[in-house]
Amino acid sequence: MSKMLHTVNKSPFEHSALETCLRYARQGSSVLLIEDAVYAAARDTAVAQAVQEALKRVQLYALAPDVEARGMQNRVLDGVRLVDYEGFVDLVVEHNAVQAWL
Amino acid sequence: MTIEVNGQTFETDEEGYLTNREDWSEDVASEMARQDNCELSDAHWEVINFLREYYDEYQIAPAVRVLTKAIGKKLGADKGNSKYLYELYPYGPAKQACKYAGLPKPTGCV
Amino acid sequence: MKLGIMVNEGPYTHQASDSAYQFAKAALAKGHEISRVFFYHDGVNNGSRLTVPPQDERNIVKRWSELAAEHKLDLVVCIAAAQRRGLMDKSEAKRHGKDADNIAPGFRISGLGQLIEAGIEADRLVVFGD
Amino acid sequence: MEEEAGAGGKVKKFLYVNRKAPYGTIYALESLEVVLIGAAFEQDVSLAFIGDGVYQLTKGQDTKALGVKNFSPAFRALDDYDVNKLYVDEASLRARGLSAEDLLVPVEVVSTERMAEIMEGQDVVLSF
Repeated sequence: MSKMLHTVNKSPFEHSALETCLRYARQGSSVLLIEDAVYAAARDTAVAQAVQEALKRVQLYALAPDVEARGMQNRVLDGVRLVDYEGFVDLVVEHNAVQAWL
Repeated sequence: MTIEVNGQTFETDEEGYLTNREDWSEDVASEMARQDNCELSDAHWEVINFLREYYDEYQIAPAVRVLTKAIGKKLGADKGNSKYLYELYPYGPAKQACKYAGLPKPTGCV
Repeated sequence: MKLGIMVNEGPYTHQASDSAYQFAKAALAKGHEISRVFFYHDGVNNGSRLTVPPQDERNIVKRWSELAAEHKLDLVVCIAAAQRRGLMDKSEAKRHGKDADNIAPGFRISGLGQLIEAGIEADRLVVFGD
Repeated sequence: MEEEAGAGGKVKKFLYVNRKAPYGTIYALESLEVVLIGAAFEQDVSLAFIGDGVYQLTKGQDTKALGVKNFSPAFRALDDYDVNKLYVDEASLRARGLSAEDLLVPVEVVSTERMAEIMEGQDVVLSF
């Protein structure tokens, strides 16, 4: 079983939540972007490089319903996996604990 | 609701807790106890004074477990048990003693 | 698996409550058990039955009540947070001498201990908030 | 303050993550309320202070002019509640021009790596 599932729900352009989360997320853990945090999954942004850097250590997911609601579905970075709510549930089950970076 | 003490009227909530902590005096505590058919002994006062000091220091009323331990430490091991506190305050040391001490009503969060 | 959910934001202002609801629905659809949903901070407002959204909007409160009825969910509103924000059930209203209560069907008001208990009993606790 | 304690036998590792400053929002206060009530359950409790959460612990808070309650003294009562694992992120302190001497209570100042390790070992993470 893998380790911690981190959830982030804030836009990286307004809050440091994702940056802080990535500082603490250990090798092999997972980060799920939900709500406004899905903007961090887009290509060609000011944070895209940091996100791609993070992908080397942690698996990043973005919640598809939130991505689609925000019209970002054609802009998602390679390597970020999309999940629906059932996929969210699976991630919770597959990890030992969940930490929300509110 | 209100409580009348020495000709002065103070506001309380529906369960008799003082609305304004500043209204507290020893006479207010005694009157609250009298209404509960309880006469405050030195032993009662020890607990009330302890609670008031604790609140002044930490801005919270201690949980019963914490109160018991702290009373034992301060007033002697024979008083640091819940049996002793419940004998003094049969309605529960948290609820009853806090009321007499003029502290906020415990929210009963467990 | 037994899942516990914590909701820290009220309905309509923040997406937290929507996310929590969709998550709960998906978990139930997958056969998991939701052992408790605990509402804290402004999240307690999810339990106000006086909420009246326009007809063309989701009814967040009603949606929780219906999910609770269908799956026997335990929806717990924190008493301390609820008292601060004016959410009451009948007995609380009576205790505080208020002339109305406003808790929605399927919700109950209880202590913070219920959150800790949910953390102990559930296999995972998932927090939704600001 | 509650009348009874509940203990179910199971002991889990609970981490409270505090990342918000006091007074601007209610999260810090209501987080502390959970910690105080939760202490009755005799779980393995740790508190983490990261980012603006470190401001919750600073000395000299005076709320008189705001007309709101200063709840910072309650952190000094945590030891009475057997809550004594307080971890403060070193980088967060430094970024805010603070050090352990500026804090109300004795804490363990930890590196990011150590904090990440502490987080990884938890069963339940409550964030506010």
